Amino acid sequence: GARLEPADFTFNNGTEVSTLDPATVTGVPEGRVLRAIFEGLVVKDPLTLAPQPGMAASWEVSEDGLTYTFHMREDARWSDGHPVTSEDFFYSFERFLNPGTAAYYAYQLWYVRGARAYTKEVDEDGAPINDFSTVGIHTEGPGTLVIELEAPTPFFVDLMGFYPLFPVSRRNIESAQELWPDSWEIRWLRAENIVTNGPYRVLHRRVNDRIRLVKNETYWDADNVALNTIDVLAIEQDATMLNVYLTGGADLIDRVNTNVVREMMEREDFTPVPYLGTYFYRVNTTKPPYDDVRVREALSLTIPRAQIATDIMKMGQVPAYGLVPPGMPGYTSAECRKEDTERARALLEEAGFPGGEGFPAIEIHYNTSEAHAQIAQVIALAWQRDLGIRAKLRNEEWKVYLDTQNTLRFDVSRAAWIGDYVDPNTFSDMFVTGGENNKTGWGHPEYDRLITAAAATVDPAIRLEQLRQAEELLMKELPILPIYFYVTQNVVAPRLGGYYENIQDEHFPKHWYWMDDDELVAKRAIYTDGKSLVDPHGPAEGMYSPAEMRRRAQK
Amino acid sequence: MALLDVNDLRVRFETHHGTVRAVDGVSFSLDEGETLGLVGESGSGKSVTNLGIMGLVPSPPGVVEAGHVLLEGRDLVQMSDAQLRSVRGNEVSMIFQDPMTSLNPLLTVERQLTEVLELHRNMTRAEARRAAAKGLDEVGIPEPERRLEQYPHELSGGMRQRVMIAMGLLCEPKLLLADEPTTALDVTIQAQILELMKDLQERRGTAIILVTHDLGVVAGMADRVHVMYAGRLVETGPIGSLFKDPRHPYTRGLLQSVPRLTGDPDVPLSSIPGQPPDLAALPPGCSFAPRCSFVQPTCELDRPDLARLPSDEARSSACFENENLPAKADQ
Amino acid sequence: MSSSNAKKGADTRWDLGGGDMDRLLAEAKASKGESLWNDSLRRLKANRPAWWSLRFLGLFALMSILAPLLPLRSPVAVNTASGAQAPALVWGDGQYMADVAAGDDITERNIQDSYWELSALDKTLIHARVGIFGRWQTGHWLGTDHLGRDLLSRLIWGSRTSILVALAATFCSLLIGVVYGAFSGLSGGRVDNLMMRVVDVLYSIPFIFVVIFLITLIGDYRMLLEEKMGLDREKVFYLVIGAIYWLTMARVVRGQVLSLKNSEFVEASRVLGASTARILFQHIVPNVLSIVVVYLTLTIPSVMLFEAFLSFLGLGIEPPKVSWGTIAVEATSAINPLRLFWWMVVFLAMAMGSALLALNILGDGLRDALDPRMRGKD
Amino acid sequence: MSEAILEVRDLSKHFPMGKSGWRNSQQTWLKAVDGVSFDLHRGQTLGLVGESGCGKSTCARTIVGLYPPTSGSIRFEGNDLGSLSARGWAPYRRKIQMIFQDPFASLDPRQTVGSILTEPMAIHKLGKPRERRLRSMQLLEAVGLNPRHLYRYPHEFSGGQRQRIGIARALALEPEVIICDEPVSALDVSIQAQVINLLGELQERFNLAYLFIAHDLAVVRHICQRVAVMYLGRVVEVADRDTLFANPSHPYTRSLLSAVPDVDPEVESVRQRIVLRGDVPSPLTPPSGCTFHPRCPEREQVPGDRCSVEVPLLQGSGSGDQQRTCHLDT
Amino acid sequence: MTRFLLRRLLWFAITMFVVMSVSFVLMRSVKGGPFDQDRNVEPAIEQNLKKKYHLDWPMWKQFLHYVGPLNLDERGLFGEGEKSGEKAFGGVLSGDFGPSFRYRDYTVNDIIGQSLPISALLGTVAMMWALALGISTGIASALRRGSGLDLAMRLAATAGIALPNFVIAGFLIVCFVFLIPLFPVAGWGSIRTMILPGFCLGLVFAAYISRLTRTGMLEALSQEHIRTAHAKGLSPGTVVMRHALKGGLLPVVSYLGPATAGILTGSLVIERIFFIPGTGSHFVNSAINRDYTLAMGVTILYTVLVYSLNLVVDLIYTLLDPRIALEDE
Ligand SMILES: Nc1ncnc2c1ncn2[C@@H]1O[C@H](COP(=O)(O)OP(=O)(O)OP(=O)(O)O)[C@@H](O)[C@H]1O
Ligand SMILES: Nc1ncnc2c1ncn2[C@@H]1O[C@H](COP(=O)(O)OP(=O)(O)OP(=O)(O)O)[C@@H](O)[C@H]1O
Ligand SMILES: [Mg+2]
Ligand SMILES: [Mg+2]
Repeated sequence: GARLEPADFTFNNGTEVSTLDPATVTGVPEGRVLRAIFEGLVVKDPLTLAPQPGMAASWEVSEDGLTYTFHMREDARWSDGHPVTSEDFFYSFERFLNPGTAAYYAYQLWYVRGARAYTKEVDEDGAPINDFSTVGIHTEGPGTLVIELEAPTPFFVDLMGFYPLFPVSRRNIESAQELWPDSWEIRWLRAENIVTNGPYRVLHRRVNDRIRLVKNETYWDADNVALNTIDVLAIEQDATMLNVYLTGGADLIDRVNTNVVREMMEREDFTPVPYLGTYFYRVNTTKPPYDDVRVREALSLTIPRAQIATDIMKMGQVPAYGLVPPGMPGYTSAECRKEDTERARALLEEAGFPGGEGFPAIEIHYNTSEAHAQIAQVIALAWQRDLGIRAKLRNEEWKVYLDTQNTLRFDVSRAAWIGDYVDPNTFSDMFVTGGENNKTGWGHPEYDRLITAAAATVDPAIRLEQLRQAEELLMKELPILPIYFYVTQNVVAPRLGGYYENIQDEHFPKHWYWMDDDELVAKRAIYTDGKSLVDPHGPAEGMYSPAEMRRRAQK
Repeated sequence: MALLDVNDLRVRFETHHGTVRAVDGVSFSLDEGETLGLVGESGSGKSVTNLGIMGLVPSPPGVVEAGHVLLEGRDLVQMSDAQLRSVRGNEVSMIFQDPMTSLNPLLTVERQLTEVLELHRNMTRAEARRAAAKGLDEVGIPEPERRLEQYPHELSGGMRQRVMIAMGLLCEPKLLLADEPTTALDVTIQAQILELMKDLQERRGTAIILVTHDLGVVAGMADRVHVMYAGRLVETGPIGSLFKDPRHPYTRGLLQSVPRLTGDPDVPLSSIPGQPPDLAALPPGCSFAPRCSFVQPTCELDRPDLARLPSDEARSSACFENENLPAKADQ
Repeated sequence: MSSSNAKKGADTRWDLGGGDMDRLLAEAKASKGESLWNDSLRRLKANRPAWWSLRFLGLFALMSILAPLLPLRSPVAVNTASGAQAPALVWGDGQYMADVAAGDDITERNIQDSYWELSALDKTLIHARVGIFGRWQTGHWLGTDHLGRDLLSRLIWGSRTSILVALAATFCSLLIGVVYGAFSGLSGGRVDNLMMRVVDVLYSIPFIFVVIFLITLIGDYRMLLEEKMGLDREKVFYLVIGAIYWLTMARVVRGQVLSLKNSEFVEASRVLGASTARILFQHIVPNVLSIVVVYLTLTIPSVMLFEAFLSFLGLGIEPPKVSWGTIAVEATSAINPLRLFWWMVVFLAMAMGSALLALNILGDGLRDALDPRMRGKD
Repeated sequence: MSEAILEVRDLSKHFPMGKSGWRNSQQTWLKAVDGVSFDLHRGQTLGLVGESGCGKSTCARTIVGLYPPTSGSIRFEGNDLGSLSARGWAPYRRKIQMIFQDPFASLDPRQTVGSILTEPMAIHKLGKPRERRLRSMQLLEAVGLNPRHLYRYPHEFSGGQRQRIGIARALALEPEVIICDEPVSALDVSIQAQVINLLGELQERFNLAYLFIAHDLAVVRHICQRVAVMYLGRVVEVADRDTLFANPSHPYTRSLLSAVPDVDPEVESVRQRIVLRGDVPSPLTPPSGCTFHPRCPEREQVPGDRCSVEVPLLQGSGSGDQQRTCHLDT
Repeated sequence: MTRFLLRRLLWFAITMFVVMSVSFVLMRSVKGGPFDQDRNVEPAIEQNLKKKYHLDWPMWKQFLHYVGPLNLDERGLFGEGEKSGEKAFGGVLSGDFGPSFRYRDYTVNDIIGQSLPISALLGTVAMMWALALGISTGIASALRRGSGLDLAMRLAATAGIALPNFVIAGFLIVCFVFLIPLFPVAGWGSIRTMILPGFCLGLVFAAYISRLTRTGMLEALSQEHIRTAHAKGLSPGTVVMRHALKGGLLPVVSYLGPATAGILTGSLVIERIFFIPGTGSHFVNSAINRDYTLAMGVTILYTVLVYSLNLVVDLIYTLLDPRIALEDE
């Protein structure tokens, strides 16, 4: 195609998105783009992540916490000019839950009454057996959407801002079905066809290259959108994205190789903050000797967490002694015992392996990545040295690694979990007996009980206490060995405004703007912490939204 | 002044088995329009002599040790490469012994023929092509136009040889070094080609060094004959007297070995007894001594020089026993 | 025909009259008899650069085989706190094994901790090393990598893998590639056609599937393979590389054979009644050998690259074992505009470059040595 | 006369020519050998002469099985060789040998003379290695080379020396029939005499048969008992040596004989040559009728255009078993 | 000629079939599927996904469906047949490679259509430069055999072959982007963006070609007919260019077939480092992602490339070397 002018802002997404269809996406990179082009019923505050009105101007929750009523925004428009109505959400949710769509995240709506059954129960051809009317979603006129839940779900409103639940345009899909009966599923998503309702729309796409977004003038809040064009790059190579950033080709990149962290930490454009993720090792509790909790604890007690966090990761990661990362409001994580080699040796001896004698060689599984390899090596050395256990490294290619975990053919396997929402539950419910993501073979009736009880509890304090008890149990049993908590790794051009590091590492292009020199100087005066100043990127005169421009003009 | 003056040419090859003195002090001169027959044992250095004149001795392992090769007074050995190139193929051309490997298998006959003309005669491609076709025609190749488009492997051995000859004659050189040009040919074609060479010689005054084993050809073509043995000239002289009364025992043996149409076919051919010498380990004396039937004690100690025969000023021979040899008829 | 001659001169019917057997025998003794191989070896020796390259490579191989004997640091001893250190001219210290193993003695256990599973020979060598050098070990002469591991030691230990990979590929290329290609070319016709089509198919199947397939396969049967057959992932890895790298060789050889088999000397041999095998091994193989050698010197570096590439994808050698490929991959982030960890790349490049250049020169020398016509040239 | 050891009947070898196929797609045939018949008897030498390119080498190569014949038969002691497979050939390899025309190409550049010469013995498992080596030294001596050259490579020899290596190789197996493709044309006369004498001597002692291809008619006259003259793929005359040289009956033979140069410069300067008119025709497009007719000096003596229309058959003419293909009256 | 081409075509068809079936089986026997993710979903949802893409079928049925001789499924691979009411996926035989599993907004045809021209352009740049550099240094090195120049060029060639191109690319970027800002660091578009990646990609090939040229030229220069050419008085340049080069380049020519296929498809590392949306990365990534359709698509593409390039090379070969007959194949 014709050459594109450089965009106002370019960020690297780390990989090519698998699709722009909100219903079928799975990953973080897709979320970054979807947040720019679609908008759910609610949006999140860029700093606190608290739900704010989005497509719904307001909402109510019934007393019992089971019925949510959303009132649609009057001026909400699709990029083709049509209004966004509750019908659109109804259509989108139906499509999302329909087994034929095969939406990966469909379970996120299973809090809704009847939704689980609707998705799960299918006939021969894979079509749903139940009628959609059995699902607790209905409209009351174009302006109102009512959703009934199975049980009170305190984070349900937050969920409505989760990108898989963004709406799609019915007209968009149906006209594609008409025009291209045999390839509509792909055609409606083409840059020239897709209809969106967010602050941006898609102008151009090329696989493994870039997505060009332009400001959507029909967006209800277009007046507050500053940047006219945004490029989303799909650079996968750490070194390349850093180079591109350093030469001004990108204004925001999403990760930094651990080997250059020392240098990056000195710079003003790199300020990691805690992130809602935990790095841990799964232990295969179905396989002796790992079925013995003493063995697991011995292993946990000898992991050099501080060394890993400070010498390998180097970005201020926090050594983890629990599953749930810090930063959950009102929740203090339960912790396992800190490193203690003496105790570890004693435990191992108790378990029948004095000095590691007779202990089978332990295999550490991990998928290909330099950091994983480094961590595994440090841990292996520590176990060898402190416990006298022979440790071997098993590097596996991603999909094989997944399979090995799923089929429990490992001793110890590297793992990580990123929270979907800011609630301990997003971590804790992983380890219920037989949970899909448990993958340790571990199960404990008491744990299951606590998790189920918490799900039914309305009082947040009690609920959090139940979750904490569950975590405590988990940390005593140690089917997983926590290692460290994540931090964000974004490198951001200093001139970028409206951008805030937050615990979910979610960012909202809608709010982004370029500061002018004055504002930049003012910001630097507050934030630099003695870090070195770098090329701020962006126009010296800044780039502000029309509303802001007016405001400034008035001043 | 002679057209070509070769003075004490020495070429040796440094091999693992020792130093091979392939050409060991050869001197002769050649006038315009003259034909010199170079005969001798196979491996006696005839081809290397020719290569030495052209400055094409493969180096390494070959080393041109000493000597001058004066072409119209210009020393080819001392010439710069560029000067030498304007001589090669133009004033002096060479017909190689082995037609199969001497032609480039990847180029058409045309390309190989025309490039000399383009280079030395400044012809256009079309002119050169016509001239090349004529050249092929002259050496008796039928359908020359068609043959021009063929590749060497598509021709028979004889035809390849004729292509080589045509190549050598195209520029009508002053000096033609023909290394066994007709060995692969049948007698009718041979006659035709010899005719052609004579013709050229008459028209242009080309001097020819004709290396061949066919003494009949020498008899028919050459004005003078040089006989080589083990890297040295052992006898030189005008064709008539030399063939009639060879004064060197080797020449004698050689001539007696020639099968003739008129001879008695049932009598075994006479040949020289013994083995040719190893050039890497020549005996100190006359290198022919071990095989010579007239050998004297001095022969094994000293090496005889090529010296004029007192009886005939035009001839020389390298033998201590020159004058003592019985007349040929006596044998 | 005299009876004495009949005894001496094979079972011949003809008496060629060259009768004097004693003289011939004397001559036979006098002349230096050499086969093409001896002769080639002598010519190789005469070729100074090639001979030096051979010595260099020999020394190199010796060094990597004897790596355990050298007073090197442990290639896996990490020092995360120090991180990447630039080369320093520190003579050494007496810390050997202390930075890895818990105990102080050179026990089986500690050796294991300081390296990985080592063969009995390697362990013996380590004991010998301790006998010779005690606890002394070199300083970080070539610097350390991001985990603070000693680069010198890693380079030397890593060369073992790389040499093995190269050997595997060479071996397979020679054994499968040359024989297959020569046989195919010599047979001609349908057989040739079929054999070459098989090569085409193998060529067209993306190697990555094969590699992933095999790697997962051994994942499944790891127990069986490792315990029963002694095949670990590394060995399978060599097999895979061998299986991929003979293809080009087969093609090249076949091409040469096609043109050789119509040459007159092969025809002459056929007229003598030589069997196909004989023609193959006596005439064709020696004549293709020089091109084979040249291709080998091209194959070896590309195999090493391939190993690096597989490591890049995480399908290669598993840490803590080292190979030049893994060192290269680890050094990818060493070159960046923020800070140049030049030593991580430069020494690797030097090691690879010098080894491969020597290989290259040796290859050329071998080619010349194998060609009698080249005698005396450069 | 003894039995015929080798009978060649109507032998033809045609080469497909549409090779550079994507320029001209039509398949044409080059009739290199076209219906050649002759007998070779034990203890006899049959000379094969003819101009270059007339198919002599092709004929020889077909006989030793390097080319499959297009048609015709080659019988060795009554067994047809033309249809044999490589394995079938094995027992005959010791009996039929060939000396190749090109001394440069027919020696493996990577073998020493020693291994070139011991190879045939090794193939047929004759003697022990040491014996083989001695034997090859004998062979070298027999062909006039220094036995010390055993460990040299072919490229270190001059053309004539290489030719002799080729001869020695063919002799190593002590065959019954040797196909000699211009074995002496690269040799100097004294060596040539030596080799010819050697061949003659061997023939006498071991009753060998030679098919002797040569250009040099004087040599042919010396060694051959019978001579066949080829022209453009066909035999135009066969006769006993004496008959042929004394009384050539085909015009081509006559011109051939008249072109032989003589060593005696005086004889040579007065020699009368029959000069052939016209060009040598191409084997791709041979002339009609008698292929020699466009160049025949005696064509006028045949009435009408018989020569250009009718293909003359090989038939007896004149004395004894002289045969020729010509329409001329005897 | 026509017969030759027809025969080649037939063999191509057979080869293609074998390659396809072997790759198909290999790929699906490998652990893991296209939809496996870090976080598992309920089996029911996974089942829906598999059903939608027919991954629940037995392998033979999937293969037939993929090849497309049988329309096994009236609903088509795109599913939701009741809505579209038409056959969706025609199978490979109809030129349809199906939708990609990893890049779900694209068909395999889209992906190849977008990336192949880029790879072709990059490949051409790389090949041109590899040929120019390789041949010239190869010749120079052969002519100055044993000299310092020769050694230097061989050293460079060895370095080119031996050093992984991610290392070389890294150095070049530091030098020519950061120290001397001449080129953009990554991306694809203008001529300037092609120079560095083209250089890096071509380097290995240039090194190979240089090596092969050197060897071939040495061989060619030792032929006897070179002496004839010198005897004609041709300048050394003409001798080399006209008489030796053609023969000396024969090994290079036969290398060009696989090399060109390699340059088009083997650019994974360069594409990653220079962030170029070419085909190379799909060769490895599709296998790693278990993107069955894309992997099959690139396999087929590769086979076609290898085959047609080898055909072209064979034809060039017969042009260069008249002794080789096409029928010999
Ligand atoms: N490249 C070489 N290396 C070593 N020795 C050589 C080389 N070329 C020629 N010779 C030796 O030089 C001597 C002379 O060879 P030359 O080719 O001149 O012989 P010739 O007289 O032409 O013989 P012929 O008539 O057989 O062609 C021979 O003994 C040969 O062995
Ligand atoms: N392999 C081949 N393919 C095609 N044509 C060939 C082949 N071999 C020979 N010819 C042709 O067959 C004809 C006879 O060739 P042959 O070599 O038999 O001639 P010859 O009589 O031996 O000639 P010379 O005396 O020159 O050696 C020639 O026209 C030649 O071009
Ligand atoms: Mg000669
Ligand atoms: Mg012939």
